[in-house]
Amino acid sequence: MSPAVTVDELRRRTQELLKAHDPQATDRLEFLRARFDAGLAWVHFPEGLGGLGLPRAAQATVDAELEAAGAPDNEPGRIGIGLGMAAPTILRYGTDAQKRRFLRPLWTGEEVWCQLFSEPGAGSDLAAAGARARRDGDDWLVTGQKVWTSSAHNARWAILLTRTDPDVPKHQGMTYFVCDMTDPGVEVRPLRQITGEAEFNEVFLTDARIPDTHRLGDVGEGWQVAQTTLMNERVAIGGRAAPREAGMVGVVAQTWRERPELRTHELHDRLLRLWVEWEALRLAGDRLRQQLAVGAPGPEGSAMKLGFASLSQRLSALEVELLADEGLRYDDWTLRRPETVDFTGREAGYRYLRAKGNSIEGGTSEILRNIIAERVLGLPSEPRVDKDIPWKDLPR
Amino acid sequence: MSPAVTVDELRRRTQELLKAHDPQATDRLEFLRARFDAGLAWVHFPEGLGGLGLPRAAQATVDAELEAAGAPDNEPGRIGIGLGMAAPTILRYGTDAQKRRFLRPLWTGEEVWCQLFSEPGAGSDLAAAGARARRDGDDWLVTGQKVWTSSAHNARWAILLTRTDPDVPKHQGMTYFVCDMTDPGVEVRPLRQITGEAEFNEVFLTDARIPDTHRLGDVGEGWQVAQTTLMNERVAIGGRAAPREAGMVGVVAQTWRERPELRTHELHDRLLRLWVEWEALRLAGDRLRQQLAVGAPGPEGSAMKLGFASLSQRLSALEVELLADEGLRYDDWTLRRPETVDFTGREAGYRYLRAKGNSIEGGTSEILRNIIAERVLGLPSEPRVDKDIPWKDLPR
Amino acid sequence: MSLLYSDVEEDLRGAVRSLLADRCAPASVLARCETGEPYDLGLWRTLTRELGVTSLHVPERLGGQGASLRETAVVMEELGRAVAPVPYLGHSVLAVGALLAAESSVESRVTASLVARLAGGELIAALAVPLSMWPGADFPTSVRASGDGVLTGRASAVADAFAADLLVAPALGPDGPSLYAVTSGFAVTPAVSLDLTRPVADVVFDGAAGELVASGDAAVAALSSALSVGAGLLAAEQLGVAEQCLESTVAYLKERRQFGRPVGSFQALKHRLADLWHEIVTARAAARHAADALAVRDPDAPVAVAVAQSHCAAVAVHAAEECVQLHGGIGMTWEHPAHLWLKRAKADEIALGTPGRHRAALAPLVNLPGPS
Amino acid sequence: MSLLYSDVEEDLRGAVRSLLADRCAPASVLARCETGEPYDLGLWRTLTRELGVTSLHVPERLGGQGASLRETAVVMEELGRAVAPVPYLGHSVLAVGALLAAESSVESRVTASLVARLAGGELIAALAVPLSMWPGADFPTSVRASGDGVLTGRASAVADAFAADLLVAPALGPDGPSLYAVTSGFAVTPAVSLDLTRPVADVVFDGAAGELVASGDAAVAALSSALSVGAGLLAAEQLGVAEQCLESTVAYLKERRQFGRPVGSFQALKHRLADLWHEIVTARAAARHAADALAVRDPDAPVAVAVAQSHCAAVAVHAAEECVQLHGGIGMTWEHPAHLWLKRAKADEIALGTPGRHRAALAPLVNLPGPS
Repeated sequence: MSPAVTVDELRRRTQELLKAHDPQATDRLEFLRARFDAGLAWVHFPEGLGGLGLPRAAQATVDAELEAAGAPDNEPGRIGIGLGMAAPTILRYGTDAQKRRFLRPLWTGEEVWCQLFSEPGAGSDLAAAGARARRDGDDWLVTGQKVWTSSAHNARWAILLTRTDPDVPKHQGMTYFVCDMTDPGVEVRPLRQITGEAEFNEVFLTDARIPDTHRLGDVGEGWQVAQTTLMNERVAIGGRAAPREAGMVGVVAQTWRERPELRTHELHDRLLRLWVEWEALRLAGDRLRQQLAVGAPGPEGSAMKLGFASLSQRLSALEVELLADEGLRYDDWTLRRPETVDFTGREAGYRYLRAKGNSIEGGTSEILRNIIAERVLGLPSEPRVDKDIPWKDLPR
Repeated sequence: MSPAVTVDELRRRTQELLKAHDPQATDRLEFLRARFDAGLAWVHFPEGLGGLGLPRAAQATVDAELEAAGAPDNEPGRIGIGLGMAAPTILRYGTDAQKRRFLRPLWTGEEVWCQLFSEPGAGSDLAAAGARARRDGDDWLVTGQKVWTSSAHNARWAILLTRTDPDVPKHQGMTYFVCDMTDPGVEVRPLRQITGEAEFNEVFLTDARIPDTHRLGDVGEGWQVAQTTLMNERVAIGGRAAPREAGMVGVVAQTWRERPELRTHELHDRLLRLWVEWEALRLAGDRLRQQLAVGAPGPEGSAMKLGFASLSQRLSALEVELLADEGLRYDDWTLRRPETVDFTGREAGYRYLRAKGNSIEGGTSEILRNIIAERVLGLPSEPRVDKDIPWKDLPR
Repeated sequence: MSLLYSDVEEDLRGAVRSLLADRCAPASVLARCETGEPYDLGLWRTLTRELGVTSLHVPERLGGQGASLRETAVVMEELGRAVAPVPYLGHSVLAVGALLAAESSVESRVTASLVARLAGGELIAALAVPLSMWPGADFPTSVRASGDGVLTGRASAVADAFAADLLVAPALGPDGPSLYAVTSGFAVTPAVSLDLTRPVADVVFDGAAGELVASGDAAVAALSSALSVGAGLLAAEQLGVAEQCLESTVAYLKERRQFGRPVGSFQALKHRLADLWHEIVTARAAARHAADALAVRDPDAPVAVAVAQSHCAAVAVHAAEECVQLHGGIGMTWEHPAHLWLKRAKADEIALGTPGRHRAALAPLVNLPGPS
Repeated sequence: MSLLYSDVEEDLRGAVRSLLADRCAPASVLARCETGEPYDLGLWRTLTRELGVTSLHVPERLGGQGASLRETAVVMEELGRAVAPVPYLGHSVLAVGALLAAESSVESRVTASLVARLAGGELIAALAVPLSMWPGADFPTSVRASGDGVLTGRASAVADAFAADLLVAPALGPDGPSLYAVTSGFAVTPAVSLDLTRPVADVVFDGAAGELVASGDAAVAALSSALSVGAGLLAAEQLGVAEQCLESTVAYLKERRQFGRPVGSFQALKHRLADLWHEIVTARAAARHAADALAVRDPDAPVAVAVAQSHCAAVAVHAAEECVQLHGGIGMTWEHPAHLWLKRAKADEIALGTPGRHRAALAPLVNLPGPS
């Protein structure tokens, strides 16, 4: 911890907040705002922006004190994109005015954020995105289609990646904006998934108007800005702590324990194999967190997501097979729009189908393997045919 | 069968051969020569070259009659490269003089053949081979190094792929020869393998002299000629008939049956999985042969080699694990130079190590997957950086 | 034993495939599966009356075409490719399969007219056992029959029961295992099914009047035979699903571009598809072998079925999973048919015995016993 | 519980690695392994006397350094990377492990001076059980002891016995299971071993005079503890082998060119190596966890050992098999060290219990029972 603020001092400030705003007697939002203003929202953010400029690890002290006092949280599951992706990007690339405008309601959850990056023609190849932004006086007008947008129907703001210059190679002609989701040029349509529900959306932009003051980073610098967003997405996925048997393995182990009549020798060894792999992955996660705590982050985060996806898929597949008769059934195909997603929720069939997305969303497993091979192992990149061609001339 | 010669006629000719040259009373070589001259060596070859111009399938009739009469065979295991690779290439590209000179002693086994294709720097990328052939009057002088040559120390002749023009792209500057292995410019050194034995050789060529009359195909046409050789190699590997449990699966099943005390539930299901996969592969081989018999050869030959390698490796790996205590032992590390190779011979440790070569020799499994993906599935090729560059300028 | 497709079989395949191309496009299959009419009975009528798919392996003396299970297997392949919403498995393979097996026993009570009506497609039948039941499972005891053939009890997760006019129902009667034909007195409740294109349903017999078609050993043998035929021919369906998944994925990857290249030119994907193609080549041989062995009543048929079902089930699931993954985001959408194939493949893995069950059944047949 | 390597551990690693780089290059390892001196006793002396690797986890009161099994595990990693031909597993992990466990029992007969001589490297010891023996196996009965400690019998495939001056031998005495220290009266015959760099040997006791070091439950517990420590620390060795294989393959593929490109730029190979790296990341965490759990005598240690050994054994074999395959022809040659790593990985898979044995041991510990 920085010498400026000791653990004791941090506890003291937290207790002061609690004294000034008794959680039992204070409106939830009011408490969250006060917490933000006290610099106890995310202590690693700068002072005045919800933080105290401390190391990330110091947050645990604050959270523990507040939890003990029964203080409300900001429902991180509901506002994950804002917290995990928009906030670090705004912090790094935003103007002072932008930071002051956006970060407080983002953190308190008053304003939900979503992410407008992927397009039907630009998934793994995000740098090929073509949603076109054209200058119009002090504003920009954006037209294009985005996809795989969770929370779009609840969101007040979006982080948006656009094409501002089609005449230069693809990585150079992009610009990054904050987009107002209430603009009349923004239309949100639910995108139904193989699970039956519509967790994501398609977003159609038709001359959506964005003031230039809502640009993040320079014109043409959108790709670099997006890297910050994506890096934080991957860290977020790999960073969660978990006790033994947390997650999909616990669900399947539970079924195994409760249903002795379904067991076979074959499934037994398969389950044990997966249990071992999951436990090893969990330990790798622990190790990663210990590395982060001593300031030596390793590249293991990519391994976490890769392993999580593969194991979740194999475990949920095994559960459906184990259940046999019941595995032939499904709980509900009704089109719904859930606010949050629980990979281990509902029944076996749902878990099996939902897990298929784990190796696609947030970077496919194929892209992760490329990244590991090149950035971690230092293997040479493949011959590239799209680096030096103007975006508009790329074969499609 | 061609209407020209019926099965009965073929039987009659075979009985005539047997009458004129009683196998019990005739010198082995004399009998084989007589068989060749009667056109009963490989009936699908032309008349005068050991055949009768019949479909390949007609051979079975001859072989059955001869076997019943106790006639000697030409030890195909010992002369496989001559029969499977050199002969079809000579037949397709050889001059009349070459065919008459080489095919008869090749078939009778009087002259053993080997193959000088691979080089230390050109394995999967055979077209990059650099053994340099330079014109010298009516001869060529060849200098370079070849590797993975089985039978080189017994061979009288070799089929040899050389570089005659380094100034054109790699596929265009190659020429194909028959090389005299007794030439003083040819040196053969055993190449020891991970099994301890030296089944293969390195061959060093130092101004090895080859008359131009031993060239197969035109100067610069070597790559196309080599394709004929390689295609026949792959067919040969995929074409063998096999009863259930023939090969590696039978060996491991036998161990399983004889050693009940070693069995565990886990190994049981693994063995059953491999047994099923092997049986399915065997049936695919049957199906391939049925397709060939009705003249509709499919691309399944590549699948056969891919599956054979993978299953042989997994089965032999399982056997070593099953044997546990005994799996820690090996039969013999002595450097030997076997004349033939038996993948299922010797003990479990040998089989495990030898099987590792099955996915490398005769085209790696990686190259086979490329071939399947592009030629069978029609997937686009990768960007090529080496197609249009003169061979001498290729990065090495 | 021919592992190839005969010209007649290829003609049959062509006719079925071309009909399905017309009448069973993925979008229409998808549109149907959430309606109250999950089965396309119009398509079914054309398949039965014009193409005669339900009478192929029924002997001529019973009103069939006297072809064999090889031809029926070809139909299964094609219906599998299209995940066609028709009750072919339940009707032609399982229910008719049970009746034909019962009919072949010495004391058969199966009437030729009943078989003929089913073969002609006049009635739709289903076999009232859970779809997950495997050939070696114990005779079911959840339905009881009284001495005068009144059935009471239930069968859950029955394939194609929702479309059925007639149920072939195993029941425990006063004289032991029996098989009844039942046309009324049962209630069918469709279940919310993982496989949208072959929904299962729960059946309740509440004093249904059944016509006895086999009893004792003959009933046990008939049920086991039907399940064995079902498992063997399901392998053909799985082959069809796998082929569909591979072809669709290859076509998509040839077209889809990322990083300025067709995605199908990326070597890691090419190798995975080559491996999948390899699996399908072996699955095709195994499925053909099983169909042929069943067709000629080869004593080796139980081995052939166990090999085919355990292998093809896994190949179909693998193909469908790769299909979803390699389609990327689009493969996760409801609009793309990949999920229909995935759900069929996954349900088929359970249907008529999981791969593990079939391997366990194989072990004694090929003298590979487990630990004692 | 720290899963990281401390600075002290990293210093130790650096010292061992740099010594091995000097004295244990692949060519010299290969040259040695077919001679009559498969162990490099010169290197062993340097390791024991200068780096003190044999005394790390021995308590100070017994002449050791009072470090822990965590440090010993780091040495195992490095010796594994180099497949160093030294008897560290048999001596420091198994034999000393058994004596330390026996010493900790209330009625210990282990003398401090014996342990001190072993810790200092004055004598080399081995544990006279088959290398394939797993922690939960029955106490061996192939050696019998008389009332006055005379041993008769045999132990086959014993690791590092060929180098040993002293054997720690489990034997069945008149009072049941016992553990003896034996320095003479036994014959050691080296076996032709799959693992060229850790040959096993067969031991025959023909009236050998043994010194009793534990008996009854204490003997059983000491043996079991040694095997458990062995299995847990073998995971560290397996990690080292796997890392070596991956690094060597990556280096080769960066350099080797085919088709005008570095072979390492081909995506199919890149993805396989990325998967292998992922496996090694998880293996490292599991191995570290096991070493730490053993070091602090965590009650969870049996779970940690079963997880680490079953996981790391498979990862090491996979890494070595990929190493051979991706080196192509050169990986199949005797001259390239890939086969030394492959043979070590494959023998390690059997050593101290196969992965399947460890999963079976894990099942009751984590309440995942099999079918009844």
